[in-house]
Amino acid sequence: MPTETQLKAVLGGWPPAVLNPAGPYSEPVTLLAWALLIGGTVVLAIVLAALAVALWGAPSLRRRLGGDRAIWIGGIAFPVVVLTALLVWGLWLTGDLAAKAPRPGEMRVRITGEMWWWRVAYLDESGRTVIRDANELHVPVGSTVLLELDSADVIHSFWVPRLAGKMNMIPGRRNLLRIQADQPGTFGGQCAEYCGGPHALMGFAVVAHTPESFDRWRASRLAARPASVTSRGQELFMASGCAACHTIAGTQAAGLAGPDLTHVGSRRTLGAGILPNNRGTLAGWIADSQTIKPGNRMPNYKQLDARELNALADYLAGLK
Amino acid sequence: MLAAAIVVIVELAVQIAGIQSGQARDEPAVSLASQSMACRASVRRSAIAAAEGNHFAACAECGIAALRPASSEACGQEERSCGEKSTHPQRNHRQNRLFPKAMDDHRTGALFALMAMLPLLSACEDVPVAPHDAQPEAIKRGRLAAGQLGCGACHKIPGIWPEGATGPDLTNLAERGVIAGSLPNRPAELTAYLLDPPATVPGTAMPKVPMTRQQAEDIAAFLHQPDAH
Amino acid sequence: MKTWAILLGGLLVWAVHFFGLYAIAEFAPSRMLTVILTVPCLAAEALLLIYALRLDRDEAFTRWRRSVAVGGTGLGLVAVLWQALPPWFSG
Amino acid sequence: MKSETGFDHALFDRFPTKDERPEAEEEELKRIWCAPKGWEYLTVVNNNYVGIYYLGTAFLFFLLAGVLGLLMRVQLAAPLMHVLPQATYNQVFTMHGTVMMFLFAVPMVEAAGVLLLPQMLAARDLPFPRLSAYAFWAYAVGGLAFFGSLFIGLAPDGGWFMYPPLTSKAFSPGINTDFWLLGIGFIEISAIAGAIEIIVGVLRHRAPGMSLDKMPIFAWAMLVFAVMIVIAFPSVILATLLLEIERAFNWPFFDATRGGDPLLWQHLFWFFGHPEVYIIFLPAAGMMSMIIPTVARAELVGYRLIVLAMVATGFISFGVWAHHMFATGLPPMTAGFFSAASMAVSLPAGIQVFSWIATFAVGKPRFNTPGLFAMGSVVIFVSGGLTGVMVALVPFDWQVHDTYFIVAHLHYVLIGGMVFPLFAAMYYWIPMVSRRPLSERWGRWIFGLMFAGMNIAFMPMHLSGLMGMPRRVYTYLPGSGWDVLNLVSTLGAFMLAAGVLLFLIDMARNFRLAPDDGEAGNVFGAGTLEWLPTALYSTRSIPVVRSREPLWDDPSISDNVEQGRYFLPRSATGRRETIVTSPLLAEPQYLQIMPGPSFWPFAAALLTAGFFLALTVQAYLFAGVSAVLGVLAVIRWLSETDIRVPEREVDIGAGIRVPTYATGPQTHGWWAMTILLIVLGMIFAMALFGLAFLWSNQPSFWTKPPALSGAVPLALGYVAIVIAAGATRLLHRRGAVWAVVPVIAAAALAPVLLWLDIGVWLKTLAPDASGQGAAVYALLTLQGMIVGIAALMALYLGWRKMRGLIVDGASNTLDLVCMFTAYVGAQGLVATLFARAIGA
Repeated sequence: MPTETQLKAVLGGWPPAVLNPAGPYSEPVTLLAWALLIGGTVVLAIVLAALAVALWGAPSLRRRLGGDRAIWIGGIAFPVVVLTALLVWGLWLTGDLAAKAPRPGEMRVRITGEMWWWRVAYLDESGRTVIRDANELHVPVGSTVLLELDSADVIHSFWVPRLAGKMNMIPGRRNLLRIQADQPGTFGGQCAEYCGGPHALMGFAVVAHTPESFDRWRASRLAARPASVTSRGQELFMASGCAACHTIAGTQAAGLAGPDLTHVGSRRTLGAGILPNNRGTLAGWIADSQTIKPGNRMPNYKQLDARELNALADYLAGLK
Repeated sequence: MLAAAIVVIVELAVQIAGIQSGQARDEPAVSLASQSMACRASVRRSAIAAAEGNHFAACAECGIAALRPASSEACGQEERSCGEKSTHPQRNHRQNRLFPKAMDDHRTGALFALMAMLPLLSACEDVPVAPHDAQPEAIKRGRLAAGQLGCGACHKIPGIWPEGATGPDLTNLAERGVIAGSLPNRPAELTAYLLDPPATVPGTAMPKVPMTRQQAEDIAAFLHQPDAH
Repeated sequence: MKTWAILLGGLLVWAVHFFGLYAIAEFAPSRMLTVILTVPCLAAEALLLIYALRLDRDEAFTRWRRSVAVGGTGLGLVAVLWQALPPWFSG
Repeated sequence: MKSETGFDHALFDRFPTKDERPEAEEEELKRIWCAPKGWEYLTVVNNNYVGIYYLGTAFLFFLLAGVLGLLMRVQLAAPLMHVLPQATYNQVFTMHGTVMMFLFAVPMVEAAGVLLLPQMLAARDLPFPRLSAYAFWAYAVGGLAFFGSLFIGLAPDGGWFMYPPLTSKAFSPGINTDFWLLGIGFIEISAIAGAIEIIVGVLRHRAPGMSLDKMPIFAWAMLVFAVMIVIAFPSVILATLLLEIERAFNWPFFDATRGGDPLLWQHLFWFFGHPEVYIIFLPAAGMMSMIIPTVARAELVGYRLIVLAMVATGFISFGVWAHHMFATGLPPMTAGFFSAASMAVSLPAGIQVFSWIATFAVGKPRFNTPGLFAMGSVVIFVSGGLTGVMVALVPFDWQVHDTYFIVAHLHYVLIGGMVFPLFAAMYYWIPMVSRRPLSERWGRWIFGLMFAGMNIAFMPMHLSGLMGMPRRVYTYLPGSGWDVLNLVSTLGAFMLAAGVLLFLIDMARNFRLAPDDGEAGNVFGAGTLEWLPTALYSTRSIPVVRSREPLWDDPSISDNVEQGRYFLPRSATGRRETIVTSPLLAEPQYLQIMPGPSFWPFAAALLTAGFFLALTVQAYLFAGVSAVLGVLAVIRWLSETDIRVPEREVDIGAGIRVPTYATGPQTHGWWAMTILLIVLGMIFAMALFGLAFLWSNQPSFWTKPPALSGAVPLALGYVAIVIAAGATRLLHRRGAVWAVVPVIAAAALAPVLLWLDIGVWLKTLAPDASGQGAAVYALLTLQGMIVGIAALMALYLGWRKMRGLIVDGASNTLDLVCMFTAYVGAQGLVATLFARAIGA
């Protein structure tokens, strides 16, 4: 069950995510950010002091400030020195952080931006999909994960600030982003590139497990689902057309337009990071997702009567 | 009898609200893919519905449907709007306006009618609302729990996102005589109902949302807070 | 024309260098090409700077012309140097 | 001093003259430059009116876009507000950005240029008054129609940057996006027209003796501004054209599934979009550099460095566009170049800031309202500049890109760099056009509210950005920790708005337009020429400029100007006229006869607006009719230009005689045509870049183009066009009666060659087949457009020849038609060869 802290982790909070790194691909940037913020404040203070002197200072001070020399020092020499240092730092860090080809044995995940959710596919060494999921990413603590980012429709941007900077997801391209979490926990993210409609409601979460716990999670996802006992909810799922868009492994449902629901019951959130996930919210989402997330691509299913809705929510919540 | 009448009224209100919000919504943003899916869904359902004489369900492709069969007049209205929609399947008229009306007229009207009737009904039923002597902390905890559990997915509860329209509006719940159509509006009943709605009121649309007794009591306190909203 | 060339020379060299680099990066990324482009541009900036420093300053207009030219080539020199840095940090 | 044109500088010593000028001269000037009455307000072309119209309209858009900003702030004041529904919010933020950038900022500074430049340079008017009027009306009508789309829910909703594929037909099927393309179309036209006007005006209409080093710094700023428009706007002109073609005809420029590339749009858009920021900032910085010396009562310190800074900004700002694209997966090396250039561009800004501080330091600063706004601007702009340096660093940008940190940064830069200087400028220059200055007492309150409000509104956004709040979100969830920050921002925004509201009231109380006479005058004691006493004809006589602050250095200059003791104390030809001077040292060259008020620019603007609007709502018949009538209106207005007067030479004062008609490279018309051809050349170059870019990024979609050898006949044909155009001019100057024939024949040959070229391509590739096809046909489309214009010009030339208006060895009309036709040949040649060479 999501807790207060978990929801916050998904959606931001204090301390500022950018200044609260949780891995080696965000930590150096945080250091840079602090240097910039403090340095910037100091420079601003110097300029304000110079302005104050120019306006109210003693005549001798003002004379010193009032000439080409002050401009050469303050406007040219000083910035050139500072900016050269910053530029070198920035370039070095850029080269360091930019993800290149996958490393041997590295975990690879393809994340596809969709209007307005995230398709997640865990890949094996050869690039084949082994686990399908949506809107959250499970990673083991302490190892790097290479994300292959692409888009199915418009431009989105993948951003989990505590783990790494953002990277756009552009149709026709595959951008790489490397992340690593150094502590277990849930790290929130959100689409950062305006992608129309409910762009504001396109959240994401990275769940970092200890290696053992991650292995358990992975095994549970890979394990064959026991031959499913046909339930009223499953019947409804098939009969109502849900299967046209959604896949549930082990059933006839194999739609590809919407998120894979094979393990929907175990996901942290619903509607791409915007609602806690339980039977109640599932029912609400099915019946009237358009009020919750206006413009999303799932139509409302108000034709289901109370018992049907309950059964369907029960069934989905049970897909752990 | 009266309980049944209230159920009908509540559901009618919900339906009208749903219809209105469904129409005002930005339907074209729903993609081709999901439209075709919706069509597929409705083909089957409408076949079933036709067999059962359920006119509302036959209109399902509008994405607006009913929970129960209702008067044929209402259905006719539905069908008209269905027809209009289906002739412009890809219509892209954004209906948003710079200054949208705060609420659609029908919806307001229905809610108003509902509000107006409830005190009356409760007087008939003679079920006094128990004063909820809840602690402010419990109310605070309840607000938090309601948010965490996502009650807003179905209900309009001021301050709890996203003010869904599937379930009844819970604004000023304390002033109502009955809840869930048949239960007296008292803390204990409300708590019990929250913990397991289908077991308490068979046939309710509200699923059993996993929560602790403490959470249920807190939420009940939150929903009953006097000058809540 | 000559006056404009004097006034803008340093910055024109910067522009040639920048768009040259961009073309190299876009169409044929190579550290070698970057060097081949950068060295003559730096030399041109340096020569222009020396030329500008030796310009007349006998009257208001020529004094002004000289100082704009000196500043422009100086700035161009710094900017060209900066632009030559990235290939050494990102392979 | 060494002369530039052979003019003897010793002649300047004749001024001021000692003679008394007759009263009647001034009466005649008044008659010639008379004020409009009634309907004539629609036909005015004088910069005193057009400038004010322009300013007023641009300010109206500032208010409208500001209201949109407030609406957004209300929606975001708390999480999950229901003030604006999602789709409306998306339209509102798109319009806020678009209107502020395109309909307020650029026109506003252009308007300031139109109003102030002639006065500062002591010219009677700008070189092409009718073009100014046309540009204004097209902008005003088009802009208002564009804004109106908001009220019918058809406003664009793809963000002011309009990235495809979100804005392509597949994801934005409505006409909302087309409205954006329409609105931008207008501002493109008016910006280019204004830029031509300003470049020629600044370089050729300066008062005699105002050499480049004595030019007011604002004129320098406007010069760089206008040149930047000429280089930058073609990119967005092409981008909008391509997107509209993709939407209308399904040519996949930006569709990655068919060999287009969404990033092509981003390159084209930001190649315009970032220089745009400096396009907005430079004129405002120029205003600051005019206001601060007056406020400080001291000469501007570091004039030379500021000129350098502005020119350098103009250059380097073209090397920073991709810093908006750091998160698109640019190779680290490319990102590095842009990071370096982004650092470099902050140097000139630093130079200017320290120059201003130094000027305050040497002078005795006054804390009047313009002074306060200038000081506030320094503080805000420096803050924004510092965060700008931060985001120039790629790794930091990866974190804060597209968050509220950037929203804070850009508002600090634009409000500090443009809005505050603009308010300073309004307080400063309003006495120049109004009978009463604005209230100083109110001004302090307004400044206080705006300064505090601005900081309260935007400072917290730095933090909310660092806390993870992305841009362009219509709402956010509670518990994200952004609530308080957003509430504070909203309060600040209303404070800022309250300041603007007070300003409006103050304007209503005190602003009394007096373009004719009786302005409040030089209330701040400034030293530049715009503070000379003026009437509708500008100054009575045009002074000889001997220093940068003539009013400070020569206290008697105002009197002497008013008494007509300088150049052109009367109308030499009985028409509107001004002196054209040489570009470097401002030596008098010839007298330009100017066209007067006319209904036709107004009509042409209305018809242009009608054309674009009709296209947007797909009323093609109406669009066609508007287009034809619009072209006729333009030709009608042109037919009254290229004026010759009986006097070949006239006395412009103190016995100095100049010609009244000139031809060739020294004329203002030649300069304007050259600039126009640069604009067309830039559009074309951007299209070439597009083709090469798609080839390099989507090689798998490439089809082998037709053989280069097959293009030899076409190439020869295009060379022939260039030669024929050149020959026409030579023949004409030698006095050949039928000299117009070769150029008309060349204009007729151009469509034939294009037709043949299209025929070859149609056998290879369809325009909607791939990105390559789209880009190749885009080149051919561009060629088709200028071929059409060349044909119209040839017809016009023939018509003038028949009317006997092309006589003897000199005709500007003929020169310009030849230039344009030669360009058509050259562009055709390059298009033919380049399209076949890429990927061959």
